[in-house]
Amino acid sequence: MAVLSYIQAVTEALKEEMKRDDKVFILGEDVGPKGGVFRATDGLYEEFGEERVLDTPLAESAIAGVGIGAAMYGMRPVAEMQFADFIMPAVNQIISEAAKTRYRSNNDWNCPITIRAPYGGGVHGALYHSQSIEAMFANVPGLKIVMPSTPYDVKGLLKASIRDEDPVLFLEHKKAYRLVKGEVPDEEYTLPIGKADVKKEGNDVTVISYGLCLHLALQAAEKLEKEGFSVHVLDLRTVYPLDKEAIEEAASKTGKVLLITEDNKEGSVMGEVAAIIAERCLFDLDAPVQRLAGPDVPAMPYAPPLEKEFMIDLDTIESAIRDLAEF
Amino acid sequence: MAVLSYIQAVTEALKEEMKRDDKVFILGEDVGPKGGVFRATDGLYEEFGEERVLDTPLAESAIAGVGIGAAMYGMRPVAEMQFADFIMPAVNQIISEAAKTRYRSNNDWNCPITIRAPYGGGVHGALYHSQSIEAMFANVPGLKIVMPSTPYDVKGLLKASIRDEDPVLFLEHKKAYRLVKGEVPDEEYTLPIGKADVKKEGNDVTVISYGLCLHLALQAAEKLEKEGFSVHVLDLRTVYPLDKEAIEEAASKTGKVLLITEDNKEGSVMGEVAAIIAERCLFDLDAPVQRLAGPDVPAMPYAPPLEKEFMIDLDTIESAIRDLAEF
Amino acid sequence: MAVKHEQLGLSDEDVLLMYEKMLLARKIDERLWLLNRAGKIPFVVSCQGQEAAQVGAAMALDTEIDYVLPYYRDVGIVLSFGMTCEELMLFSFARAGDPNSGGRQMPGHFGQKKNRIVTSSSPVTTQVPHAVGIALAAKMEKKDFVTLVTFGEGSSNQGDFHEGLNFAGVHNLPVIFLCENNQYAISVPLDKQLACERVSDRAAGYGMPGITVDGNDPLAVYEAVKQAADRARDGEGPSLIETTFYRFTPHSSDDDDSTYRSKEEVEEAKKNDPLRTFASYLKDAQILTEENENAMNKKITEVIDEATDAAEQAPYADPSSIYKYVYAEKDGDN
Amino acid sequence: MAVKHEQLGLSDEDVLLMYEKMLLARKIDERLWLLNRAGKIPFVVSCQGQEAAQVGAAMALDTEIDYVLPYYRDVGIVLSFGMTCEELMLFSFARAGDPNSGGRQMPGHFGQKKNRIVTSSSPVTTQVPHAVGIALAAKMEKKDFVTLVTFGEGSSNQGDFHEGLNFAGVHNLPVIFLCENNQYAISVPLDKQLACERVSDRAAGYGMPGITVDGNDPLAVYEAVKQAADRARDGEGPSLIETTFYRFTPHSSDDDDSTYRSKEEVEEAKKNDPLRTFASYLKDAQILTEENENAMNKKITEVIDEATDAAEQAPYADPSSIYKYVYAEKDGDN
Ligand SMILES: Cc1ncc(C[n+]2csc(CCOP(=O)(O)OP(=O)(O)O)c2C)c(N)n1
Ligand SMILES: Cc1ncc(C[n+]2csc(CCOP(=O)(O)OP(=O)(O)O)c2C)c(N)n1
Ligand SMILES: [Mg+2]
Ligand SMILES: [Mg+2]
Repeated sequence: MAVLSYIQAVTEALKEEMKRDDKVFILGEDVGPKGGVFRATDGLYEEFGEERVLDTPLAESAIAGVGIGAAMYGMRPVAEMQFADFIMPAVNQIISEAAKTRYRSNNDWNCPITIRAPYGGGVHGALYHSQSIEAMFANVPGLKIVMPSTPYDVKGLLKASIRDEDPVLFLEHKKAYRLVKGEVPDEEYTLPIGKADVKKEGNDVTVISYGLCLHLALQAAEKLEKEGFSVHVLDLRTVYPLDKEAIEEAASKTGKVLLITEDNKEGSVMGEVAAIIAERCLFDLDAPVQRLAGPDVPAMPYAPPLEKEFMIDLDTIESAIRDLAEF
Repeated sequence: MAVLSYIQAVTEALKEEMKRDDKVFILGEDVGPKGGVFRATDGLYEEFGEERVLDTPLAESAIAGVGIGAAMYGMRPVAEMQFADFIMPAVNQIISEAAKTRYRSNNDWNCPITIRAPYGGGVHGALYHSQSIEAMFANVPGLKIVMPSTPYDVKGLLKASIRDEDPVLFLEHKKAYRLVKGEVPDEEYTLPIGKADVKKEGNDVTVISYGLCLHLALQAAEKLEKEGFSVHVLDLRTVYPLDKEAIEEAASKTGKVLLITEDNKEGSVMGEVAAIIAERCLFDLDAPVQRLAGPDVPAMPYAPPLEKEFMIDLDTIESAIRDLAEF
Repeated sequence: MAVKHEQLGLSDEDVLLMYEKMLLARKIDERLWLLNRAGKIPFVVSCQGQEAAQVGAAMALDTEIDYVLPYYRDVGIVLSFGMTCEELMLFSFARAGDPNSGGRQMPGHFGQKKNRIVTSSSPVTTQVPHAVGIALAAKMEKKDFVTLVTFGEGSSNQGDFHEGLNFAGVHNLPVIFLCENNQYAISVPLDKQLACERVSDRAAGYGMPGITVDGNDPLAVYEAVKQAADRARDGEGPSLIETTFYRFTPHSSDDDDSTYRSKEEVEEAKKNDPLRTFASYLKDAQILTEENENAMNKKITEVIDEATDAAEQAPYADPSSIYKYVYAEKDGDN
Repeated sequence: MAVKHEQLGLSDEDVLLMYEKMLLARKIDERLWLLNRAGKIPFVVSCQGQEAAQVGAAMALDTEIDYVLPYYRDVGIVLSFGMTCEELMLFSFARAGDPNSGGRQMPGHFGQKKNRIVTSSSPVTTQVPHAVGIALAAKMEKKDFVTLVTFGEGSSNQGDFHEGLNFAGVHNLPVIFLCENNQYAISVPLDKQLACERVSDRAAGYGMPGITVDGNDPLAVYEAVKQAADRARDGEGPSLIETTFYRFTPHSSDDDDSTYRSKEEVEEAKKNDPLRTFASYLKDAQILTEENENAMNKKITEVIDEATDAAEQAPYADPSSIYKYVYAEKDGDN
């Protein structure tokens, strides 16, 4: 097993899928000679050539829309949105087109596109290079939204997304790119989209999270373990459609649930997770369902002390878990 | 008091605000001589002239974006999206621009635009003329989303939206336009944005809804009243940001909560409502928080029997309330 | 006079077929209005006035290999690409057998994979980038099919038009952008939609040729599209073709056009009805005779009658089917 | 030779001021890179190479009444519209006193109401429709100010460019669209961005005049913008002006341009550095002398030094302030 960074897992998955299937190609802004502004497509232009690693004009609706057309034809485009914040001009193509292709044609056509985008904050990206955007797509049947937390999950899920017969929005936490490292098997594998994953077993409190926050949750859990609190950590991995059974099971297991997301609190995907719990396992609960999230302000400011105020930190998570455990 | 239809209340509100304030103007597709495809702007072109009732080119991002520019300058644009489904090309302008104008400029600039759009189904509108789109905007701090159910609320809230110093998305249920009628005071009034409204007092079960479904809830409540069930009905009216206190109060009052929306279930605004309840008044609950919503399919099909299958009907609501009451 | 089609390499049979398709499109459309007024179908959106451009364009393509992304008025195009009259009726009646959507979509939202008619939605102009993507696939896969995409002149103001054409220009893709300019976008006339004189004036901004042709003349449209298709197949890239004519009906069965245009204006425009003018051309050339015209009319009426009956009697999809095909069905259904 | 500015009605003092602003913009930018490399500010996005176009354009406007919607490189424009060097430094240091955003936005996202510099965001080209909206307000309110909006050539491929220009064309609005074409959009060169030769080729599609001028010559830009502003004020509608030059720095302090262009290419382009060429022009005309040049340099260095010190010592906003100004504050704060 090799140790890869989160972004290396992205690059590896792309490379392997492009080798495996001629129909897989990449399109986006600066993905070619530059290898992407985060270098996620580093080396791919050199290996696969200009036609399969396409620098597009600066126009996200076209990146999505041209990709969608190619996917309808039978190609396997992987479109990159340079920052998740810049997916907004492509919303019509993603929601009205990609997500509804199969349904509206009564299964005659389908649209196997993967749209990758780096999201999330803590990188001095300010209001427009830090946002979490999953909630705006997490009410769109026909679409799947994958948000992995570890290099292992990144690689297995990105490969699965590319092979999926339907459109997948694949969101990568940009701060995790170089911060998060992990073991990745040398042999070929994929992971199932739509399945949450228990990242740590525990009995006192259940934490449900995804993306970068998941790591904070795990760190807090490790620390609290030493104080004698046993924390169960569920990684959603796919935030739409949610793995309802896994959520029910994890919540019921301890009866005390903390939901953590970096997104603004109101209207985040954690609202739906809480609703699922309130609907399915209310009587198993021993405490109100708690949520930790970003504040309801447009996004995180640039100045470091302001950005810090926005982000959830380890201490906050720790004390929220402790409070729940002692509830 | 005059009895107005839902759409007449829209037209009246527009007319009064245009009379009151020269800075108010309308822009959109077919809003001029035709008076709008639903005739919401009927007569306004004749009364206020071409400059204040502007037929725009067919381009929603420009309708929003030009309106936003005018609003930043100090005008009071009311932009019409012909169908809520067609707001998608304008998402970037609404979320990245209108909603963040004040915050990003540290209160130097603001953007008092109102964006009206007819949403909702049951009118043979099929996949792209029937959708509920509120959830995709219900995670956007800086924006307000108003969804009135009665002509009284329509008029008072639309006037308040136009006067609001910040951007408001004002969503009108297109089936309610001519179906729903109600009394509207002759004298001038506005209603507060951000406040839910108890449409019926009751003690056994709390129903929380908005828009057209609210009327189904009220009808079901009337019927069940005769069977001896007392139903409390809360109309959210503003679905973002939610009136958390009113939700908490309504849920706590009966301990049995049914949430109803026409939107697809997963990721609808009712997820957030359930989360607020699970967070704030879990121990007041006597039953799981129930949700009735559209199925998680892209949107309602065209063929009448298929459309009917999608829509929530009175019977379903009635039995859901009865089940809760008897829980 | 009637040598024009010969100069284009079209036989007398070709142009008769061209006329027959135009007429079939028109007659189907007229029937749909009758059915709508009789309360049998809830909605019609028309091709009337645009048949020459649609059929002329489609006949300039290779309907065996080329891809087409029609917009909602393109009855003439989908008929030419192999959709049958009965299938169109099933669509209008929203029956399970509708090949476009199984009754899920409103009429006009065409799509039929076996005929390379690409599935479409209601938000206008989204199909333009799709066509570019299919053309990109053709280039990558070294296939020599051409992709044709159509849209109204109002729709050419959407961002997706700009982004799509520019992408095709930069990557020199085999795609034809065909604007069907019928002078109105619902109620909004041309001069409130565009500040340029012609939609084709925009082509220069994307480094591709742009021309405007008389959309009432199917031969003029045929010629323009044929040239563009040849260019595309020869690796010379995309073209923008604007066809001009007049929308004879209200925007749709939900529209009342008397609020924004006069009856006189409509009547005046009908003098250039392509069915009338092309029929004269064919009659002058003695290709269309009283005899074959009668036979043609009779055949078309029969076809439409049968199709209408069949569609009316056909079942709706089962309500429980609405839960299907959100995603690929696990058990191999796709 | 040096009569050009006189023909344009500009005095010697005017052009000296023009040069001084260009130089100030350049020197501020150079200082920002030093501060970035020293780890004192996290991010720089540069105006280097574009100062002539920016200052030339701004000086052609009435900075007392006109509105401007600059993009992130427009240091030359905002300086001309009244933003001070110290304010720019406060912005780069993300301090509370930053008038653009109070330290909330990344540098380059300009906005200052009192100077009619309209607040801006990161997604490119969204400002284009805003400018059109402000011009629409001017028309409705019968004010005779002009609105200028700028954007890069890559950004001219966004749908908002198309929709915005068309809207302005149809409604004949007093707005100037100024493209700053620096040959690259991050790593992607012009020929991968646009299929047309000039961005200004697009103007015809919106029924407005379009020209391309040498953006290294502030007088050429001044002339073009002045004409467009006069037209706009006379009710003759919008214009598209493309200015061409070369981006001297990497895209931003986060970019390494060696992956996509050669040092030689950059060096070659620097031969046309507008600061150098305009200085020669002024020297030839004996407007810029050793004496006033030294004084100017000294003054600029002092201004920048002081601004840097002041900004560095200024406080950040209070963390608790992040909860403010999501909406209008109830208690009259807005
Ligand atoms: C994005 C979007 N906005 C609005 C509509 C509503 N709409 C349907 S057709 C139409 C007018 C289209 O005009 P044009 O492109 O000229 O085509 P025509 O109908 O005249 O053939 C409008 C506004 C839509 N379908 N999609
Ligand atoms: C909608 C959007 N997509 C992507 C980006 C990321 N981005 C920032 S600047 C830039 C290149 C802009 O190029 P150009 O318009 O030529 O302006 P320049 O930077 O060269 O002055 C890109 C792709 C963005 N800011 N907004
Ligand atoms: Mg039209
Ligand atoms: Mg550039």
